[in-house]
Amino acid sequence: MTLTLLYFARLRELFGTGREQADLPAEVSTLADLVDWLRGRGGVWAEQLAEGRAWRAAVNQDMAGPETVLNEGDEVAIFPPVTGG
Amino acid sequence: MTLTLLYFARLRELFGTGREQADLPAEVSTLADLVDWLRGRGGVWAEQLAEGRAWRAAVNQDMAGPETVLNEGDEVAIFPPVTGG
Amino acid sequence: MKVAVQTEPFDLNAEVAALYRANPKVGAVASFLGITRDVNAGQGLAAMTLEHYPGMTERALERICREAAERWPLLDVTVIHRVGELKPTEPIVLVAVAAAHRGEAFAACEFIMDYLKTRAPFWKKETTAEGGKWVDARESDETAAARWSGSSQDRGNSRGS
Amino acid sequence: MKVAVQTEPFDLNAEVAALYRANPKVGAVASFLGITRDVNAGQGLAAMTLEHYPGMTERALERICREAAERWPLLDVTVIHRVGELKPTEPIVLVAVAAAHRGEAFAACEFIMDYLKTRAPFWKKETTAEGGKWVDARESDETAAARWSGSSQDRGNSRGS
Repeated sequence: MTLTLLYFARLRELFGTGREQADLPAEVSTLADLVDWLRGRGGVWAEQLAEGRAWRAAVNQDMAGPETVLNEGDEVAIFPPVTGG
Repeated sequence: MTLTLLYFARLRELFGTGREQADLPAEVSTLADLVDWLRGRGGVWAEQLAEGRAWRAAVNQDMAGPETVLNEGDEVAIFPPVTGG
Repeated sequence: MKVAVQTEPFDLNAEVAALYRANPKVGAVASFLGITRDVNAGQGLAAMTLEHYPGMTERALERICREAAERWPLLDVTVIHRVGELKPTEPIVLVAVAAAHRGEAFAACEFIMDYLKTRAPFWKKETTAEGGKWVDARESDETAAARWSGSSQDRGNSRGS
Repeated sequence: MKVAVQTEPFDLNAEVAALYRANPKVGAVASFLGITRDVNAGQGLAAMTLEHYPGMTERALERICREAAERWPLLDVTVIHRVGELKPTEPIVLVAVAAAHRGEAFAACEFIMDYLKTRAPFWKKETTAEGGKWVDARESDETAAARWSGSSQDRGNSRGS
């Protein structure tokens, strides 16, 4: 499964990228799986996406929870809690 | 006791005046007494200030109740419930 | 704090900017604009005439603003109320409240409007094809003002900007 | 309904007038302006930079406005949020709501702001003398948004203009 991954704000800066295409192994089917897979990259990925850290995610531009199922071509965004207004 | 009496809006129109100087008999000491005395004029006065009709009053530009004591030279305004905004 | 009763239109941009331009602590401006409605949807209301009680009106508005400033941590308040003849879709009243955070700005703005509606001596007269008619007071306005009595004093204090 | 995300300033007069000029049923416009605060009171904040998620931000704002219009009888809504670099005392966001009466206009305006603060993808970065710092989310904003869940759907429906 290939996904477009987007990162914003603090995470964009720390990850050193705002956008990537990721080819995921077959065992990744939910948002929780994806985050787990990203943590496997170690370093800032493991640190920023660790249990207990506050982050939010959207799938195809709708807010999504850990159980959200991912599909080929989805746009998945991971970002800090929002602070607009 | 001499008072300045002011009337506004519907009451001003019905009473045919917006302002008068009134010389009151000695038995008038509160706002309730004054209104009673005005009712004694009969006609629109008795009708508009009758028990159960909605009117408001201010003494020296502060909202006042029936028990408010009046003093020489006071400015007493009688008017319908307010409808600004 | 600015309180004005006037026949002329006011400039929303200028009035609101005056509340935040000079004070970098302002993070929130809540404002309310009351507009002359054409209740008959174009069929009749030609104009609205607003009468007031000069002197008492300004005092009442100032008192309402002071009460709001005692309840919430406000940075500035402006109230402008027009009198005289107003056409449909013309603004009648502006209440604008500046604060650090939005909760108190919203609460104070609504509080001031609710009190203004019941305690500031203004009276509206509608002019329609059939002639003039004084607008009746609404019981819902008394209800709205009454809800600020009692335990709601802390409303709006716990929220962010 | 108008939703915009833009770098340019907006004209409060023009935006608010667009809500009531064309519709004689509008009796109330409640609006909120969020301003860039200089939290250090002149000692440090040089600018605020706002980042957003193009596409999703507009969708989120439109959804928030639709939810408000389902809860209250609104006549029109405008939300404009700026992005990019903003100086202290510059407006960041405008939410303006037009309705027949003030209760629903106030309630919907505050509802939209509370939801915008927690569900619209914007992020603020402060630039001070010491460098850039991403602003942390406030728990009070989550609390403010949460109070609209549950039994408060009728809030603002019982009051006058």
